[in-house]
Amino acid sequence: MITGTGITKIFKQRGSVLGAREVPALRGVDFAVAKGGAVSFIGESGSGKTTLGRIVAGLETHDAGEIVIDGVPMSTLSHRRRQPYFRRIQLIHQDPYSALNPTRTIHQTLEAPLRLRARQAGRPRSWVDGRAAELLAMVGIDPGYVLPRYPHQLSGGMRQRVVIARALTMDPEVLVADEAVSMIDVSLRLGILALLKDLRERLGVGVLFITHDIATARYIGDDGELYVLYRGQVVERGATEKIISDPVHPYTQSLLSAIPVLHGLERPGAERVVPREMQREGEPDGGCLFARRCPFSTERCENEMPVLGRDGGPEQEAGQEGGQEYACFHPRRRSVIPVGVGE
Amino acid sequence: MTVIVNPEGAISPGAVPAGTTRATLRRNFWRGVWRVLRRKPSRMAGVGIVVLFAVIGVAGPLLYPAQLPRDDNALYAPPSLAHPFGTDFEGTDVLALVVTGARYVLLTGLATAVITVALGTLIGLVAGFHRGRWDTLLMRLTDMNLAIPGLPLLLVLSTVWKFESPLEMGLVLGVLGWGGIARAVRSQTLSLRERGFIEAARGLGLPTRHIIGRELLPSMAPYIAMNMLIAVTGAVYAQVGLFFLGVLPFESNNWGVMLNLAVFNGGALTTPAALPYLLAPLIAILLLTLGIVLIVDAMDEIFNPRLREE
Amino acid sequence: MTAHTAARHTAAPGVRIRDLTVVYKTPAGELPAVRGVDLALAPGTITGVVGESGSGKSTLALSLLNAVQPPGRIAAGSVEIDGLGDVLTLRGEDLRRTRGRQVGYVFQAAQNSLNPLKTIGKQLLDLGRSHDVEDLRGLVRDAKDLLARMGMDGARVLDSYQHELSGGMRQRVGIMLALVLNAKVVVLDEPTTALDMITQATILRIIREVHEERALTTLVITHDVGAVAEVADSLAVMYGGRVVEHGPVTEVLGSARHPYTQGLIRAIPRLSGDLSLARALPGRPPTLGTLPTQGCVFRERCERRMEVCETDEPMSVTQDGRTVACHAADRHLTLVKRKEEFV
Amino acid sequence: MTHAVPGRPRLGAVARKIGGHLGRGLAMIWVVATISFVIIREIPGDPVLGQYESLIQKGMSPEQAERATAVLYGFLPTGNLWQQYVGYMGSLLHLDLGRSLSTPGVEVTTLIGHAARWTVLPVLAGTLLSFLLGVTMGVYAAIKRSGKLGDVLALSGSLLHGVPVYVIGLLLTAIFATLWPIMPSGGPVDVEFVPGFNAGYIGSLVHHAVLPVVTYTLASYGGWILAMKSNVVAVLGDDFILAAELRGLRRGFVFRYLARNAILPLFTILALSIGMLFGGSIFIEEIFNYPGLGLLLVNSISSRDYALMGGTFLVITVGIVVANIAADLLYTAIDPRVRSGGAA
Amino acid sequence: GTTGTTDTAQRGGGVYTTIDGSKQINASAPINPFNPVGSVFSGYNGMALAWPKNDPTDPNQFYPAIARSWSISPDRSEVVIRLQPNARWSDGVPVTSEDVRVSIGLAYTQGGTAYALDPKAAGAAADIQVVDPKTIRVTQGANRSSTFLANLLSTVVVPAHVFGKLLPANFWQTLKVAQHGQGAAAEKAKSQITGLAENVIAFDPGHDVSAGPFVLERVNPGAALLTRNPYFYARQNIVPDKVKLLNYTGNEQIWNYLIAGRLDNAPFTSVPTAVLDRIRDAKGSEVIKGYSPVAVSLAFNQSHKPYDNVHVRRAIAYLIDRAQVTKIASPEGGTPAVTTSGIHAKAARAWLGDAFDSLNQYRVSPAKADAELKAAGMTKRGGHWTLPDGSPWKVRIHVPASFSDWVAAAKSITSQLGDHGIDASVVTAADYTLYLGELADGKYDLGFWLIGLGPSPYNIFQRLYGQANGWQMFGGRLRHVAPGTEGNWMGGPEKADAGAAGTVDPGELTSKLNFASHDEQQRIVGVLAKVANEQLPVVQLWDYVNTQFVNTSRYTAFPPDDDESLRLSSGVWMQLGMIKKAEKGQA
Ligand SMILES: Nc1ncnc2c1ncn2[C@@H]1O[C@H](COP(=O)(O)OP(=O)(O)OP(=O)(O)O)[C@@H](O)[C@H]1O
Ligand SMILES: Nc1ncnc2c1ncn2[C@@H]1O[C@H](COP(=O)(O)OP(=O)(O)OP(=O)(O)O)[C@@H](O)[C@H]1O
Ligand SMILES: [Mg+2]
Ligand SMILES: [Mg+2]
Repeated sequence: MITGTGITKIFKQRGSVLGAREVPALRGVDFAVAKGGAVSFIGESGSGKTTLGRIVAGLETHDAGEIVIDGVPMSTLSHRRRQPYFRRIQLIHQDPYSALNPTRTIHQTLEAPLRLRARQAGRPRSWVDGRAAELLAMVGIDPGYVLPRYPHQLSGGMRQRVVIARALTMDPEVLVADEAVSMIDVSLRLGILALLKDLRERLGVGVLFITHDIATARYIGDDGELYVLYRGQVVERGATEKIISDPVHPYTQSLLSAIPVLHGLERPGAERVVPREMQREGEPDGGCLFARRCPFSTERCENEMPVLGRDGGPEQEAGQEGGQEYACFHPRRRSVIPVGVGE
Repeated sequence: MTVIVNPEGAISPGAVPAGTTRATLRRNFWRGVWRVLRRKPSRMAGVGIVVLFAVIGVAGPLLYPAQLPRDDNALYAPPSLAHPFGTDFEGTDVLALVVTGARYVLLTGLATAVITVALGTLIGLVAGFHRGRWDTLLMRLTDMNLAIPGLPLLLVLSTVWKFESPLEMGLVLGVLGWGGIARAVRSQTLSLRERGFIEAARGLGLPTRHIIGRELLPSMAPYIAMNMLIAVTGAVYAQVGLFFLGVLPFESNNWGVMLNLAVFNGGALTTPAALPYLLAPLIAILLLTLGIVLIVDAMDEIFNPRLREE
Repeated sequence: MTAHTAARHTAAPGVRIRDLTVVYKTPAGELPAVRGVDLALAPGTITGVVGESGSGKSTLALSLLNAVQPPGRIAAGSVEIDGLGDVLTLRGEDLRRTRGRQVGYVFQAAQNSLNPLKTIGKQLLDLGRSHDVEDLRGLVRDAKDLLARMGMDGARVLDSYQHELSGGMRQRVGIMLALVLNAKVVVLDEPTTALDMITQATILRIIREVHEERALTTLVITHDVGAVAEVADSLAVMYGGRVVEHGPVTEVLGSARHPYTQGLIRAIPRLSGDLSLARALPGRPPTLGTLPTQGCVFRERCERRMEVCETDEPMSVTQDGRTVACHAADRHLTLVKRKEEFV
Repeated sequence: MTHAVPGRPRLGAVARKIGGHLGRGLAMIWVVATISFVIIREIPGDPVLGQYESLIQKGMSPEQAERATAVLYGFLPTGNLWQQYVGYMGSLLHLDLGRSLSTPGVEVTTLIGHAARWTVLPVLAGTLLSFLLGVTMGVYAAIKRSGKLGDVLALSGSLLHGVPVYVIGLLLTAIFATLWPIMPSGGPVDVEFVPGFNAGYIGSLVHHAVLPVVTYTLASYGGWILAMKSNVVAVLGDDFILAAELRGLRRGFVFRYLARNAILPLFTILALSIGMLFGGSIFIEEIFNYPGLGLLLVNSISSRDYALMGGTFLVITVGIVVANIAADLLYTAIDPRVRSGGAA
Repeated sequence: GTTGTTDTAQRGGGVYTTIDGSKQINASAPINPFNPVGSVFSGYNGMALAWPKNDPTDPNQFYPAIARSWSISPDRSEVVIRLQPNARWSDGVPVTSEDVRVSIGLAYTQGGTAYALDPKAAGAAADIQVVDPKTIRVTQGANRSSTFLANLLSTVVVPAHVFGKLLPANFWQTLKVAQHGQGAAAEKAKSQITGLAENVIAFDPGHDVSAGPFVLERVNPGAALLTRNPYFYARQNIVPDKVKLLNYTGNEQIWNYLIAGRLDNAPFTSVPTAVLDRIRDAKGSEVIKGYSPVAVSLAFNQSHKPYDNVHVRRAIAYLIDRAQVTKIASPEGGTPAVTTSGIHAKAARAWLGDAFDSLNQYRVSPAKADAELKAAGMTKRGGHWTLPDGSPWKVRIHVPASFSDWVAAAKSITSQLGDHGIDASVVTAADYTLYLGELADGKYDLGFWLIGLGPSPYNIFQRLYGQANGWQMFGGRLRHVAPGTEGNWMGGPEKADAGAAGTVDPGELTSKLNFASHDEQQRIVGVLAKVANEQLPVVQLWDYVNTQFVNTSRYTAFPPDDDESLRLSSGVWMQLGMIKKAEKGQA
């Protein structure tokens, strides 16, 4: 079980001509990933998804907030003592090409962490080879074929599976999958998503799934939770299916509206929401972060910042219905997602 | 196609494939190297030249008596069958001098290369990997190293320090010359560091030793190997040049001394008589450079598994 | 007043690709990346081409400008554009003039298609001079109009360097440069890859709108079926260098005939629908080296594989405006075409 | 629905950047000055004795030699190392490098100033020449890289890059000054011509500079061609070149895009190598007896002219430091990516 | 060729091209003879009172220059110098006694043999009197040196109207106090005078005022150009219109010039045979050989074992084939030393007469060497000689790397020693200054050392039994310091057995040479030569030959072989009326 409370990250861009510019990448994000659970983060480019994933995986420090792993607050531990905890959280990179060392065979790639594991657990060396094959079989590839090969000899899907297998060598509790399928061929995407789901179910591994394509979040598990990030802030959160079917925040709605419609199979949603402007770098804070782009923003939005799950506007129907929370003064359900032709 | 001829499914799942043991990998590596070299005849020539020099460096002095024979009546003799490159000022065979003098030159070159590359790589790696304060400190040091003009400093140093053994000489040349490599290795490290596989290794909690030794270094191997070879030529060049200028004290015979004596004692630039004496070490230097240049050409392919196996 | 404004309202040209074969020279010999492709782009329509990585989409697109880069070579076929004739026979200056002026090309990863050392405006002027535009002021005006049309401040963009623009902005600049000389045929190679959902939706909308305003014949190439479905009128599906299915987009998506198209559609993560029906395609997409030299390229991953698929390449059959190349799809047709040039 | 573009660099930021460079440069110069001070004071050897014996060696009578060297005693540095250091640093602040020992009574700065003239001229000419030649050939080698010509060009580059500069210098002297003496074998200009802007003087200047400049050129040409080739190959692989072609840009424009992007990184190397060559010209100046900084350093070392040695070494180093700063600033000036602080 | 062709056609004299071997031409240096690299070139625009002749034994032989004639009293106490009546500076001002006096005054600020401020210094001038505008009288102090005249005549004369202002008004008084005063006042006066040195050296008159045959027109970093001085007293002797002096940086540079036929005369350089042959092939090229009172030796550090043992030194002398060494190292510039006497063979014969032949010649003799080594307690094991204590004997011969002839000689010697089972190697020092420093510090066992610096016998033996061997002049008194201290690197014993002469102190004898009469000098030289021959502080390798090159295609009438003027510059030759225009002068 991993929980994060108030995770804040501010990048200081040094050397910039504008002097030390502060880029708030995360603004007090709370989340929890349970054993075997599935939590997805969606958001536009630059919304802070990757940063969050890296913080959770212990690859990046944060400026405020607390991460608690198995009940142990990480801020109380020294850097050294933290290591074993973070080892239980493994990051799966977006790019399976760069995630594997091109100069090492798959066998070598898997062997190193397994050795470490064997040493920790006092297992014999022979265990390593067996385990490598076992893990590869678990992620659905033929160890005999894959082990002696170099990454360039494998397809993208196979590579991503190897990456997952490598993450599994540490018997992780949580896998952080950052855009794990966006660089994989369409025909193979579902395979990886199914694998992650399968791992959740079989091994009880929690998955923190990061994507800008909400549709994929469904496939990690319909029992999952979805967080919508916008400029470092969670603007909406709830059960995945619930948010997809009943998004409340206009930003979530624009994200969902942006999903292309498969004409011929689907019709566009009746109330597609299109943001008024494009995202801009270095926008000033103050008020609702989305106000400038929001088609429904009012003066209040410009000046006051809505807080997740607390501020319901006049149109609020159910502030926290089914655990769904949002940060908006004017929440309203809109049917934005495409509807299947047959339905 | 691939070395490991292994059509899909030929090996039953679960079995540990034979092709993964270290020995096999090593064998495959060398086979790959061989393949890369064979792709162009020039590379084979390069290897041939470098091997030849290596043999000369190791076994050269054994080919001749400790006291090289002199022919008192054949000072600066022209090339002949007995003396392919003629003789020197006291009638010693020039070829014998080149052969016996190679060890000093090559040893210095090698020592320099090892020290430059080791220092440069280490500093670059540490700076790039740890970033932060270490990086700043080490990079200032590197800037300094780069800003201090090597040859002039060597001239100044040569009056204080007696470079009595080739290793000492190599040490000095190496200590003066690591800056460029350090800077390049650092920037490579910085960019590799952002690559997923390094981050993954860190996430897996693999020891830094492993990350640097097994993940970072092999990725930089072609670069490092290339620099190493280039450092050898650079060191030979600098060292022979210093001997040629006459600013380096010398005790034993080597190519630079030959150049110096040929030009300043024999008048090789003035009359053709001592020309073979001058040309022999020059040709040796050129040949060594050529060999190394030809091999450098293959480095990328040798260390990149994809190019190697193609 | 100038040629390019006068030409604005001429009719969109049609494009006919016939029996196009493009080969790449590899250590294993010359291998076809595009093989025997027949494709007609109806005047004034948007044709989408989808296919996975390596299916030959970019190669096909480059062929339209006779710009296949070495070690590639157009081995056979013709590309007829109304009013231009066969582009593949053009050489030298004629070819250069065609590019940009008659056929606009928006580059794959348009983010990198701009010279980093020159402002956009200067690059625009270079373009104008290269095509002997006399009224450069008019050109700049047109460019500003186009940029404004796409929601940007033209003057500032023209004064910017590439690195000062975001990905979505660069993409739009790329589109502007393709259109500013009033080209009537526009090829867009992966116009939305690496953009997030909302930006992608915006770009797609712009493509559609500009297409209609300027009466273009447009070819959109992408690996994302959704993106194509959103904008295209007709859809061609590529696999292993062949167009395996082609027809109006709603029909191809609504009732796919080729097993690959069917599998592909099933493999797309959707926002709604039954999760259990979704399935990845088994196997992996072919690369040049693993393409079978005879028989159907898709057979290894095909669930409707037959014996004839091993030996004979299915011929494209056109019926009711739809083209399919599959033995299983047109079992009643006995026309079998054997191709052995590349065996 | 307008879209803003991020702002341009501000003047203050550029000034800060320059300031930072200067600060670091000064720190570096201080360190180098200290190092050179320490090394140089530790050099063994007595300048008076050396001068005396070498005059005798040249055939002067002992009495004469004694008379000629007696004056040198007055120029020997006095005081302990620390006092000398403080004095040295103090006078450095006034840009005073002290007085020469081997040319008694003459300011070191004067000597260095005279020598620098002779170094700058051929170094600049040689570097620019080799730069132009190497860059042009590099483009050619890159474009023809799969052909024989490309191979030959690249190999010639590698070889020339690998061949020591003194080998080139020696061979050139042997051929053009000895075997076929059409070039003067040393010195910077024939003394018979009245210095100034007249044909004879300039002609003689050029005539004497030909061999050194050609040597410089040949020696650094290899580096340029190799660097340019690899840059061009890299840029050729960049999408924007293909994009420019696909937009139907004239070959000239495409070529300019290519060249400018490929040359850009070389400009900094150019600045650096001009800095470097001040020190690296020792061999050339020695071989052609060209009275530049390198030769000055060599001579000062053998005559144990402490002040001159330290001064020359320092000036050479400062040249490099300045070149470093210039290279950085140059890069900032010509690369818009760096200029505005964005990611390159 | 030179570009003097047009000049030749117009004015007839042409450009005479040569090299000043004694200094680097330095464009930044002032036109000032007191500056060691100043642009004043002896014999061209620099004039001494007289020019020394190349005599093997007598240092007091001179050709007249600014001084037309001179006389010295029998007790050497007084010298009267009469100046050239027609001598004028290049600006037309006559050369007078005052010029000489100012020159001498300036010389005092610099220190130096004849003009030492120390009243006890040997051979110091005590008083200078201007007798009339063309006559001057100089008296010598108490310690009357045999080389006083020579030192005096070598005085460089500068124009008082240019350099005079360097001397403060009360200079001559101060000088008197310094020379004859007592205590603090004298010390203060001394320091006032030496305090002028820097100013004098740094003084740059801006343009040249010369009393010589030429005036400096221009200096470049690599060359100096001089034109004829119309006021030179013997201008009728001077043929060339201009003289071009080229820089001297390395021998090979001179070789190249010579082969190209560009030099009319080049000073002494060592030349490999092959190069000499090519130089001879150049049109008009000729080689003049003459006496050069210098020899080179292999010197032992006798405070290092086993070189403290005379048998070891003798063994090495017996093993070195000096002819072979000379042939390899300096075939044209040297003649193999006949024996080791400390004196150049030509001077030795003049000093010693038949006694020279009775010296041990140390002809190559492995047998004798073996015997000497055995006598020294050495043993030969496995073909290699080992030290008496059984440890290996490694002979390391040090030479400066920049002297290629010495390097070659040392290599040749090690080869010869190696042939006889002595493990020998050459170690070079980076440069000559370093070499000398380390040599003086006693860091070397064996090193190369110049000896026989004639013609003054004191200078000859001072190289063997002077400071380097522990004998120092201190406050006018001789003392001996222990080996390994204060620059005593030769480390020889204080007393030596001189056979018939009994036990002598060679240092003391050497210092006596300074003041002794000629006969006394002859006796002492005999003793010292014998001691040097038997004790072998050094092994004399070869005597240098002054090899000069001239080219007769433009100018002729150069001095012949062995001429007394051979070590002087071409400018002096011209003054002496030698050099004439060649008949078919062409460049
Ligand atoms: N190392 C860094 N230094 C400075 N700023 C950074 C750094 N990494 C990220 N940022 C900034 O932090 C913000 C969040 O970035 P992050 O990469 O987490 O976004 P993301 O949601 O993953 O976007 P994408 O969808 O493009 O991957 C962005 O504005 C980014 O520019
Ligand atoms: N320069 C080349 N040399 C060799 N093969 C090439 C080259 N360029 C492309 N290919 C091959 O040709 C085939 C088609 O490539 P193409 O770039 O057209 O595919 P694509 O459909 O555009 O793929 P992507 O979606 O990755 O852009 C691929 O198998 C590719 O490996
Ligand atoms: Mg991200
Ligand atoms: Mg593509």
